[in-house]
Amino acid sequence: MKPQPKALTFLTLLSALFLAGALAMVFLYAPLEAVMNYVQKIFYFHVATAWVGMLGFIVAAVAGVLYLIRKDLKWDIVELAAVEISLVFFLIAIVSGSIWARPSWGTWWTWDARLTTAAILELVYLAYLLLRQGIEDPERRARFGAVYTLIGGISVPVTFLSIRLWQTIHPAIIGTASAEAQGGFDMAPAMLHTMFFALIAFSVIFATLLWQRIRLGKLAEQVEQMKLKISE
Amino acid sequence: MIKVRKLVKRFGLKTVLRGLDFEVRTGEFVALLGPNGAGKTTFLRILASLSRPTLGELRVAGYPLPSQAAAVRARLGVVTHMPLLYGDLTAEENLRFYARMYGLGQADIRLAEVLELVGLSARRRDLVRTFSRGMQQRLAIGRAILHDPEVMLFDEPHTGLDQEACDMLDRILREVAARGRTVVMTSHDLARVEDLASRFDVLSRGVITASAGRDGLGGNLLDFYRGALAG
Amino acid sequence: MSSDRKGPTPSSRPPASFSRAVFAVAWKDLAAELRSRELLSAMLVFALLVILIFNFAIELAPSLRPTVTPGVLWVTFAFAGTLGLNRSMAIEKDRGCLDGLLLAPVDRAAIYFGKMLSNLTFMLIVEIVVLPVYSLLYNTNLFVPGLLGVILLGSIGYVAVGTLLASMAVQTRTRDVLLPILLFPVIVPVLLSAVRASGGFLQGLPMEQIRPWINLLAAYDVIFLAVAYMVFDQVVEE
Amino acid sequence: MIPYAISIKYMIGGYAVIFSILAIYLVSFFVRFRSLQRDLETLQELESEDK
Repeated sequence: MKPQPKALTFLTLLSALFLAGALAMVFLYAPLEAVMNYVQKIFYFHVATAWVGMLGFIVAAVAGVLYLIRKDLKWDIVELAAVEISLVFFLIAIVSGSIWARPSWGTWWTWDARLTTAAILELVYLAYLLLRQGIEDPERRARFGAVYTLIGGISVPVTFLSIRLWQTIHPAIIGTASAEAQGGFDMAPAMLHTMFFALIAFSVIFATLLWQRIRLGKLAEQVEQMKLKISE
Repeated sequence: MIKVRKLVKRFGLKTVLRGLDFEVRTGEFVALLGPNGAGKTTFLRILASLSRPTLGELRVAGYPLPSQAAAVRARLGVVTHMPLLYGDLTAEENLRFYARMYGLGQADIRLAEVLELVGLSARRRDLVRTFSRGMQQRLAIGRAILHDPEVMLFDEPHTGLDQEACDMLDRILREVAARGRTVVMTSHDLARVEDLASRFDVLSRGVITASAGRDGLGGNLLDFYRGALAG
Repeated sequence: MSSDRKGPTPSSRPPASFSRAVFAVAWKDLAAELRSRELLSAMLVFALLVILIFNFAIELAPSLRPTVTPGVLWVTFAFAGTLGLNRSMAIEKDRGCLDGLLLAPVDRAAIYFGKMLSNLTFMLIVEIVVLPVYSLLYNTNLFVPGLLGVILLGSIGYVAVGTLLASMAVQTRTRDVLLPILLFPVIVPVLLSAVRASGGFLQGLPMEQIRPWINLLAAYDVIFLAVAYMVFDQVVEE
Repeated sequence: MIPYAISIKYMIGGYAVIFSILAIYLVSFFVRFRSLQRDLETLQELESEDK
């Protein structure tokens, strides 16, 4: 394995700095929200991790399509990396959102469109990993994986739309967890700054993780190659 | 009829065929020999357009693969060790289905002919799943010659057949060859192919290591084969 | 063999047309099923069992029926559907028949549409049997034209994605368990809108409230038929 | 308004969960990286012995 490129080392350090900076802004700069006070601080990381999950989702779908067109296994590595990161960060977003929701609206879970869609996406990605596990041939694994991310990439937004539609037609079912409760609070300028900083910080973190995860994928490929070479 | 240049096939990181060259003229009957895992089945699947080559040029029946796969498929008959038949359909229904897939119009006469040729006329209304292995294989050959293909590929057709079925298969193979069709057959049963084929090629470690006509064997097939594997 | 001509066959023979191949594939599935009935009987018995279990699991009290019925019906269809899809692709894999299909000089998409058509037929047959049985058991009139339309649209979407995913699932090591896991998370929009639209018709809601769901179902059907059309050869080819 | 005591509790809980999941992921990442690197080294040794 080639040594870590300088740019990546720099990016990794930058991510750590940005993470520390985001934390500092959340706790030292952003003001306390009037009604929810402390627990509202979860909001910044909640939104930022969900954002990383979204980025991963998009990168995975694009990499899947590129693989189907180009048939180059490097896109498969990118796709798997993006799926894994998306899976982890959506999990963080879901759990942190849940913890925030509990004291704010008195419930761990609401069938809100974003939350539900994120949960379904987690299931899509778990199914994706199971699918890959069941296939030996790396080329077929990549092809099926790409087809499935493509299907997921289309169906998940449609799922979001359909849940949205469900709520607008049947507002009674949602009850208290209506739009007002979905993070609907007045944001002071300082809160906005903090949120945007967290978004930027986590975008950098996403780039770093993706790069690192792609290197891990390449390393795994290299090991496979060595194993084949020796067994021959 | 078949022309293969520098064919490479990789499954992921594993290279099965490494720059294979292969050529078959019209009417030749080539026996493709080689140890297990040499890539015979993979090679045949590529010729059959079931598998895409990683690199290399190939033409089958005058058309390039994989760009004009449909044209090649229309001129190709394939028999593998799987019968490719539906157990819950009768012999006749199986053939009729494939006749439709090959775009054969009024196929009744042709179906009767083919069933006669493979000796299954009497059982044409029986379900394929009640057939013995040998009968299934005969029907599989019937399926493959249905559209009178110019090129025929056989992948270990003798595997799992009893003596009688083997003889029947050999008779059909000879008839196909006698009609000037081009045949490529893989096998590791040297004794069987020795008096069937007109040419013998040895595939080993992903390339053709030796090729000889019936006259060029210099002694018997077994010695030729061993020599090819050793060299 | 019929003629004694040698050398290349004249190319005058027309290639099998797309629609003919589609119907040939669907026909042989239906003919085989008509004889063995193993797929349909399994689907039907399973569907009836699901309904029976629902009866005990959630009290299908008369007052609840209008709201619960569509959900029960669609869950039943979805479960029975995976059974059928799995079996239908396993038949192709059993004797290497999939290779036989792929060797035919037809567009791979024709094979997909043929399989999809036969799967859809099986699904519709199950639904046609389940509906009157459910009506009878729970004294609910299910023969609303709108509902039948929704069932058709929903089944098309379900089978469109299901056929594609089933042809992937049979080629994996874990083929028997994988299909529902792959299928259900991506089929959520179909189930959600089919349940809502069915409920709308059963409760006699005004058309404005149902139409968005119908539109969504139709859009899903069109999108996924198109996607499957484009990627099916990637799923069956090596 | 949510009482401060409760609010702080949930906030700490929330951030604890965020950072634990992140930490678990990073640790799993390093473990995988290390084990692959070790595999690679072993394989390279094996190969050089062969020659």
